[in-house]
Amino acid sequence: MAKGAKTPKPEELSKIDYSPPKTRWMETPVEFKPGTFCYGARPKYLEEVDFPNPREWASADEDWKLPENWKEIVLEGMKDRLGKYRSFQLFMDICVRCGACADKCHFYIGSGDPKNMPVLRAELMRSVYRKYFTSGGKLLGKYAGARELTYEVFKEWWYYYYQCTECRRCSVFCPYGIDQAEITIMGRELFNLLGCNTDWIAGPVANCYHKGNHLGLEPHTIQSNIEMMCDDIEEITGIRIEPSFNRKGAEILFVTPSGDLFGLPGVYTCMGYLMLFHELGLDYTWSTYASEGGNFGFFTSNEMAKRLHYKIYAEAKRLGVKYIIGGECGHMWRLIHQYLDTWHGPADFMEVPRSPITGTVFENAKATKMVHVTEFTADLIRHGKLKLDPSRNDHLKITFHDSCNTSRGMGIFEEPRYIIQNVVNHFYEMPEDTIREKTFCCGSGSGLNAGENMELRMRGGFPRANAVRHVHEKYGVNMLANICAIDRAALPTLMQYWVPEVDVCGVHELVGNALVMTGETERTMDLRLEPLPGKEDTEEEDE
Amino acid sequence: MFEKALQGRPKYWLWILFLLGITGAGFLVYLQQLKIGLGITGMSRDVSWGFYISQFTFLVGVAASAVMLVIPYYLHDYKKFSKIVILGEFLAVSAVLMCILFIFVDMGQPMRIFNVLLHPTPNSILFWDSVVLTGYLILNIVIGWTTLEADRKEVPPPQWVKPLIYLSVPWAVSIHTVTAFIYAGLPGRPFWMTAIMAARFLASAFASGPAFLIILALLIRKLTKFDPGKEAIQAIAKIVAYAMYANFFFFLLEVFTALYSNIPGHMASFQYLFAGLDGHGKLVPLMWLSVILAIFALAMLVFPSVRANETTLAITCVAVFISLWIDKGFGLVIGGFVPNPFERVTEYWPTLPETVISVAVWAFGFLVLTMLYKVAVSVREAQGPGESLH
Amino acid sequence: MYDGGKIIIGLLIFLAFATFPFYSNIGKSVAKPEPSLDTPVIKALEKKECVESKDFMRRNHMQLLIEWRDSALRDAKRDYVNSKGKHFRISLQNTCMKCHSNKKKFCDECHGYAAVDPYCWDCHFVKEGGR
Amino acid sequence: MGAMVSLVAVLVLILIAYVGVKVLSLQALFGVFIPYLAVLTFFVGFILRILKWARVPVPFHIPTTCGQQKSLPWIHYSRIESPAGTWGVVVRMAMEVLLFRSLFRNLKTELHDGPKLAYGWEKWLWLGGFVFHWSFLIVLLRHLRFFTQPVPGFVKIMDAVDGFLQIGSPHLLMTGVTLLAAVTYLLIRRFYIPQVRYISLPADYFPLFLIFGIASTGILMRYFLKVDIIKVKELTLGLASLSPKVPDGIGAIFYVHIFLISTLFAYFPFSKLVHLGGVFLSPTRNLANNSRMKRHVNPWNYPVKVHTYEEYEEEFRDKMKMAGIPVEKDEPETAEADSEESEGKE
Amino acid sequence: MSMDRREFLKLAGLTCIGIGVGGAQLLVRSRIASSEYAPAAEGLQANRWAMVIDLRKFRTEEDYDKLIKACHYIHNVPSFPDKYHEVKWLWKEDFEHSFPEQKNRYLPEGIEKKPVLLLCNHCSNAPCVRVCPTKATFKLSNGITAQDYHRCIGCRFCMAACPYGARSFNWVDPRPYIKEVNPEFPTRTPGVVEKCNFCVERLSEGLRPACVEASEGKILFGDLRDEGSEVRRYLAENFSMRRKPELGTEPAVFYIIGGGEEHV
Repeated sequence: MAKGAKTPKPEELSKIDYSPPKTRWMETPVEFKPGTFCYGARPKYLEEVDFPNPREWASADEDWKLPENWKEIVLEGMKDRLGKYRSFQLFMDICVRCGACADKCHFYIGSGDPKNMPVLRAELMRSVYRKYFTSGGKLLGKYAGARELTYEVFKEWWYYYYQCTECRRCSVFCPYGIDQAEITIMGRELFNLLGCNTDWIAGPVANCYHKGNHLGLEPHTIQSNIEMMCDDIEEITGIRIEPSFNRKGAEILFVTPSGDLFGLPGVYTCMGYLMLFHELGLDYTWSTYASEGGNFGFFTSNEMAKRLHYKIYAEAKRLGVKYIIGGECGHMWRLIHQYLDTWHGPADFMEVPRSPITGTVFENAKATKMVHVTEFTADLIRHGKLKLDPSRNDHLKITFHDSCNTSRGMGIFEEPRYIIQNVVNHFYEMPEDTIREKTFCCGSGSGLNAGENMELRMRGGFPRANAVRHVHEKYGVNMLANICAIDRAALPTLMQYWVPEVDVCGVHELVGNALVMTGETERTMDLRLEPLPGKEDTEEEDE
Repeated sequence: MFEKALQGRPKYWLWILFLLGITGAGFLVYLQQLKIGLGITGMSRDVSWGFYISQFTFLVGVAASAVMLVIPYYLHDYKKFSKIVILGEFLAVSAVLMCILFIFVDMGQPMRIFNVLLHPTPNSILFWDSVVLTGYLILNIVIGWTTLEADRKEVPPPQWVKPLIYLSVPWAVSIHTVTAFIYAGLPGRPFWMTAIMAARFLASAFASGPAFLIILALLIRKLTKFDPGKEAIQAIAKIVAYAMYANFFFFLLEVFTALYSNIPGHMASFQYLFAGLDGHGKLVPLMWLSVILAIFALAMLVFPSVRANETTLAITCVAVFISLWIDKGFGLVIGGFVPNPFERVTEYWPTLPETVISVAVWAFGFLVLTMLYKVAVSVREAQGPGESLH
Repeated sequence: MYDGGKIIIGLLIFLAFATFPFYSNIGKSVAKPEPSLDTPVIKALEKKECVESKDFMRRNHMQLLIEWRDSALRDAKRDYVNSKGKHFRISLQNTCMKCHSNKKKFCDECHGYAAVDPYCWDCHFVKEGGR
Repeated sequence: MGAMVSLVAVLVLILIAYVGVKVLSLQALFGVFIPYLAVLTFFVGFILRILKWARVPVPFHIPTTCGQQKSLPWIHYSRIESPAGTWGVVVRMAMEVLLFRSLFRNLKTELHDGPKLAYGWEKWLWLGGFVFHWSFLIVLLRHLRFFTQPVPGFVKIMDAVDGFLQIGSPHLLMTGVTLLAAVTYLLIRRFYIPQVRYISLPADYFPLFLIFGIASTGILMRYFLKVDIIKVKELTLGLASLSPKVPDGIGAIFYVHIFLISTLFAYFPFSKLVHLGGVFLSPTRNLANNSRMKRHVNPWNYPVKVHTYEEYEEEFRDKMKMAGIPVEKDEPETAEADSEESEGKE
Repeated sequence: MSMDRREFLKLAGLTCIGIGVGGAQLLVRSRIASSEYAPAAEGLQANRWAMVIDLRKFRTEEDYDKLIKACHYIHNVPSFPDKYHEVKWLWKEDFEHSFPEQKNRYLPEGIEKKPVLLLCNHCSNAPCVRVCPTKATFKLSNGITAQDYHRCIGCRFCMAACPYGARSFNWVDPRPYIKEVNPEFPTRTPGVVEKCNFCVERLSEGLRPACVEASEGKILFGDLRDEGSEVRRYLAENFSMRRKPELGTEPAVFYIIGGGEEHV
């Protein structure tokens, strides 16, 4: 599928020039560099979700086939949003351009393009804001840092607001907490008013809306995918797991990103969930309707995101579950944590989550009624409810990548680490300025993990990969654990490019490996059906 | 990197709060001194410098001792010191800070402190002392911080620190030499007017500072996951041994010159310190304690096996440190003022407020030391092999 | 979510602080300082003139005093020849304060008004306050 | 260009005041009218600006979490960086406003050979900002001695501590020097750091030059050019008590000083300087990280078109039944396609 | 842009230099009025002031105390009950301790315990001037070792350096300890060092030092460089001593000891 430009070799790509161009940024026109942007959305996807202006277009085209009154629509849209989001209005007004955010952005670090400094990326829009919404800008023009909204400017927005993964790292360092993600979100909302989206985002949105998940898996496919995982689990452990689907009366609904249902290495994580829940005897069900935790709608507009996330609560209500457990996912959790209840709550048809195994009441989820699976598992381990054999992960040297959304939009740091420390023997942290709240994005978040923008992705992921390489060289780390489906989809490519020796896994894959299940046969393979260390010979003998 | 000093377990914060408490108490007493004057101390017209200045003198030595790690590591490429040279540099930083504070609290008109710079007076040794001390402080902060930072980033330190490091070697010698010159150049104070004053200062500095460093290194190993290294500690112990012998030798030279020459003015201070003069002998027990501790330490240091055992080494280092602290932090300064130019004896003993302020300055020094060491140790811990979480 | 209440309270607190100079003064009329020249020595002068012009002294007396101090003490030059060629003996206590023997009514009047607290009097005596 | 424009603007302002007073003798204009106008503009503008922000809702609860969330009781959570309650937020905001917490986190990203990225120590911006703002505040409060009579004790104490060092006469006030030094640093970094130079607008240079002008005219006036401070206070106190009078013979430097300050006041509400108020309202900082514990309401929440389960089952019922997945409507006949779009709740 | 920048930097640099120079001037001393400073016309002038104390003429306690009283009154020298806080400009000390290096035995009767009048020696090579880090103690062109209380930082280096114990420090506020105030002369603030100033303020008024005046001829005062001066003539005629001459400080206070005359 990746028919974009040829991606330069790591050695070339890592020669990054940070000196700004000679021309001032307002006079530096945007250049659509192949390999750094995504294809425009196909009309069928837009039609499916009633988005405006569906048409055939390409982002490299001169003419984007915008409606006549595109400028009015954009400005009207801006005005509307300035009145709806204090963050947007405030962040347009109070930036002092101190530059603290500049070298915090992974795209700036990886590309050296000054318009990827969060401050300047925001100025792209602020300059227009000043021109049309402030008296100073109207009066003084460019002396007040204001400029007209032109076709060029609009394209520039599009180009750079799809070079931001909404990771919020800049916001951590900003003295006023200005969050470029908020501005990028607004920018993308404006594009969608004109039908300008990327194909890679619009497709999953349409799928998710219609079929329940980004990948467009239909109910029977979901079921058969999980059955196949159960087959593998049986091969590994000798235990047959029979999960239920759309079962009414279950205590718990389990929602995870569809990436875990299909594709590697997501399915291994999914196998981990299956084994864990089976071992616990958890009264839970999967849903084929609410079969997506993630939400690409968030990368188009707030409204679309809300439309997609509707299914989770609706399904929980229909099935009559007491509460919901959510799988390992990044933006899914940003939305559940910070948006879901506001969109679709109150969820008073459910009960405050309480672990049936340990009795722990998850007070922190008492309103939203959704528990993160690592919270759930960490609690189990803490209470000694799991029999674990970390030596089964001894062939792995693990480091943990904090996903941007769960880090800076939720604050989940200790739970996954606690689990990892209990299920593996070799765990090494990456340098401290690249983890936790200062973690670096995989470079492909917010719908950027397409194939045609590979160079951009490798650039954006450079800081993360560089930190992984550091621990790889220092400690021999060979596995990068994370709790995000986008990470599991995007990081293998990134690792392949920068640190080929390192593989990627979800935390619950490690749990699945270490979990000693009742009645299991002696394990000779890990969840990837690869022989466990020291078991290579026995495996051959068995055959 | 500095954030490291602001993160720690409750015990760390308890210690920090403890030091802050003492510093705060001392500050309050200092405000009293500022209001009333230095009259709240035990100093007098005759003994016009007391505990403050003697602490300053002693601590200059501790500060200068960093060079004993810098020379082997940077000039002789002695790799064993690679991890702890920072401990020496940061010790120097906090020691110099204490020096500056001790001078500050000793000033009658601290609000005019900038007069030293506004009216620079090159013929005054005190002017040069302020120059070398400030310079040494800056050198050590810059060198220590930059090299540690480079270590943390695991990149080679920037080129420009190298010349600074080389500069810091003679500079360290200079701070103690200049401090010795404060005393050694005064007419009419025979006890101080000796050509080997600077040499003696350096010898005692290279014993007391490294001895203190050994104690700190052993403490760090006990309290943190950073091990400064057995071999490094042993190497420092050797330095302590040689320096202590040199120091004692120099001391004996002084005693010989004074007593054998039989010049009354030269003998008087020794008499006062070790035997009492005209019925005054407040310092005699202390001085003998210092001598006994010194002899004990010398006896211990001479045996490699005693040095090799870290328990006995620690005890010896404590003995060295206390002995030299009494010698320089008490005897040297007070002894120079007694008897006075009229050959009369006015005795000195620090008062309670004076002691509280002095302890507070020490506490502040330890506060800075703790925080700097916390930073250094955190960086070392993060580098070290092993699992990085509890 | 607006948090309007909190914002208004915050704004009021800000205004309470920021407008302090206004409401603390409004309706008050503070008499401007009138340093008194009513001393026997000045009265006896036929021409009531200080070492330099009144305007100059109002602006610059503090610096002139420093110059006087350094000249007298450090250069042993204790004679001041003013811009009109008139000679004065340099002495705060014995020249300035001879005329302005009423420190309270002269010096303090303005110093108090401008909230400055020079440390001259820590050492130098004032006749009226002398003990 | 931005720098030049701003510098010229400030120089012109200085010239206007100088000419206005020296040549045109417009003391009353520069000493009374313009300051009143400026202060009025400041207050009205600032209040309106805050109210403008206040009128816009915070629809979603979006704090940037810089520390561990509050979850399981045995996990130590970060009460300040990821506060779950009001007090945590108050402390977080206090640290942000008073200590510039976020800026203290600043790093310098460096690309070394390898390639190897390293993250260096960079506290200069924090230090510069910290010294600048605190010095400015203290300088501002010290000026209360011109606007109050009797002068409150805290102002006198501030003055005494600030002038602790006995340098010159009148005593050098340290914050004046630190303010000037800090503003100079902030200016210089805008020139020397290529990235910062690239993003800097006239609106960034102008306030810096203006404040530089204010601080240096203040220092000039206090130590070098000298004005009759008693007359100055007569004027300022007159302003404060709303009974303005303009004493004769105050030096032009004073009018330049007060004109620059008036400009700053008047410029304030229309510039980036409103970050003074904005920092308190930033939704990524002033909200508690309790979004799953407490319900937050979006005032403009509106119903959206959704794809209901019924529609979903309608489409996939056969496939579901074949796979043995339970369905709601188990009738064999395919229901008349009820294609009517159903509206979601709300 | 870069041109502008260079230009600007130049300007900024000049401004900074301007402020720096201005500041330095302020600190050093700047003349503000078109005025001149000159030595007082009526003042006594000399190239090297010196003093000869003829101890032979001091017979009673009163002979000493009168002088001390005059000096201490005129200069508002406090008298502290606490020996530790003593401030002395002019005081007496017995011969034995005044000239401790003169360990001569078998001196004429009474000499050993005979009080000697002590004060600052106003040395030519004054160690106190050498060590002072702020030039608060300095030499005037007339040889007087002067002390600027406004500049003294109270480090007391001079006290350690003075081999004559001539310097006193204000350990506490002296004012409460001044029995009788001379309103013509200032007091000192706590935290500064002080000593005899050879009555430099009186010299400028054409008066001789207070002790000289009060001594009624027992102390001579004059220009050491002037061969015809009274002091030079007196020194040429009498055997004199100076304190600790071996230190090379060149004191300007000479003592005529004499011997055998009746003592107190």
